Amino acid sequence: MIYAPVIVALLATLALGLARAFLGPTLFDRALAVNAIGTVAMLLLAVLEFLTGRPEYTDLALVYGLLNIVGTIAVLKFFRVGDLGKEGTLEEGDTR
Amino acid sequence: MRKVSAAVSLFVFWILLSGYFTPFLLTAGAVSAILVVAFARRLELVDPEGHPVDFSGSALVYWPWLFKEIAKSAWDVSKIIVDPKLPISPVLVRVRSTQASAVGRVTYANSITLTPGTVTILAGRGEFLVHALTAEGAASLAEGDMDRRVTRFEGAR
Amino acid sequence: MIETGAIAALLAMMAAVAVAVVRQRNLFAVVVLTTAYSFLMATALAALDAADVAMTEAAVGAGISTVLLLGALHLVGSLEMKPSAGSAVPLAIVVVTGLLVAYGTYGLPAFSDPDAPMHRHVAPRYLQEGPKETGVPNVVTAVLASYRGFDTLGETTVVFTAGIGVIALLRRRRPGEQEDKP
Amino acid sequence: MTPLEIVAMVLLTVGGVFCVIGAVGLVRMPDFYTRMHAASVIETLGAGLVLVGLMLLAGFTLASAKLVILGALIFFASPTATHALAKAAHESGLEPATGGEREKGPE
Repeated sequence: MIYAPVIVALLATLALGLARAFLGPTLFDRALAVNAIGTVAMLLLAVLEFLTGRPEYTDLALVYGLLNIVGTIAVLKFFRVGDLGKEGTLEEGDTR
Repeated sequence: MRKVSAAVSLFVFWILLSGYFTPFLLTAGAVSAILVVAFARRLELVDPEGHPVDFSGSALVYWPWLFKEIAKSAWDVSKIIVDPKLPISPVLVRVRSTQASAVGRVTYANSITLTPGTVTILAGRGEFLVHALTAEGAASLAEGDMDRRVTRFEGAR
Repeated sequence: MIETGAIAALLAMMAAVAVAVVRQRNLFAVVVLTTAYSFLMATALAALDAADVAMTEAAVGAGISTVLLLGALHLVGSLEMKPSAGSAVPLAIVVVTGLLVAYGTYGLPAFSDPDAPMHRHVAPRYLQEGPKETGVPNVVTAVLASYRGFDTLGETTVVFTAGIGVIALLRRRRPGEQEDKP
Repeated sequence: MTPLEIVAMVLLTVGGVFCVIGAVGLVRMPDFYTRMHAASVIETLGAGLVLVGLMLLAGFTLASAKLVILGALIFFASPTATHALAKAAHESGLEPATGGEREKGPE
């Protein structure tokens, strides 16, 4: 009862985010949408854990959060540098 | 000193995640925390940038203000999104940053990005390239209130 | 009730992602969509109370396999060729296999049936004796790390590799450190 | 329901509504750069309110502490990811749709 509205809202958010991930048009739009999907999945997971009475499993949501950023950075780094093994160009101070 | 504080934070993190207080598990946690710090030291990750504990005091002043700003601008952006006319006027602006250190600049750039309606695209020395959703958002950023607060945050260690 | 609805909605979205992945010709987009699929899958698994499987799905599906797929893309290029033959026969095979698998599930015990053979074999012993025999508070951890220790060693290797991947990705360059030119 | 649960439910629901608004923006906005602003509504106000609502329900427990860590993770990681996206898009030559004027100097 407490959780019903927020679960419905988060599921709707997931669906809308997926729509943007399908539509694109650029890779960045998709990566942005999937990043948002990761955040919302994390929230949904936390809520579901409270719903099933296991609030102590919130660690799982933490794993999602960490992987979400790793995935985003991996895709972007690959897109920019073309190879995950190489270092990005990061001179001291700069990013221009 | 920084190493001790890093190890203590990691140990507290372990306790929070585990939630068990048997001697074996507490010892295992302490040993893990110390090992991680030892390895991190070898990888040269425990430096002012990797574990910026010096800023904890001024963060307590800066963050509440930042939270308030985030809530305000998130509300503004939400109003724009639900408006049927979608009244946006996106602009790219250059914003001055007066922070001296890398941590200060990163804090300012991240604060801009966290506030809905403005995103830092490029963060250089002394100047950021910022994309703003509305011209008003860009103008209020150009007033430099946030910049001054971050500089104070950075200086007050 | 609401849990069942949420799981159904998640599964429907996963099906939509699967269709999008099949239709998409740009492999970059496919990798990104696969990540979304993994997040949805892991959430559905967590809603089904399989916390450890959800954790693995998130770590392997959204973490390491994204990185591996991107590595593969570096070698093969990122645009998929149009298939030369028509798709009618493969589609028919997939549909028939899917229906067979769905039919097969009717032979399984009902979901979370306490009298299912799986729950009457070694599970009671793990639940009752686990904490005493292994000294680990969490039953799943006791089974994975103690009763099935060798099995888990392989899994741990995967997680460890993912950790190394993280460090490699987020590593900072020191001032003065030379980048080796290709 | 106790008053606390009602407050938590309101926070959760409002947070969920902000998530939906952000996602609507993600679909409605005209180009990549404007969509980023919509996504950050999800990651700030949406996520923040949902987490605060859950914290109220958890009370002063380990679960609450984990939710605080979760919030801190979003607080530090999401701007980094957004900035990385923005920078990569900018460097790949994706032009933002601006209303005429570009790259004004600092006032």
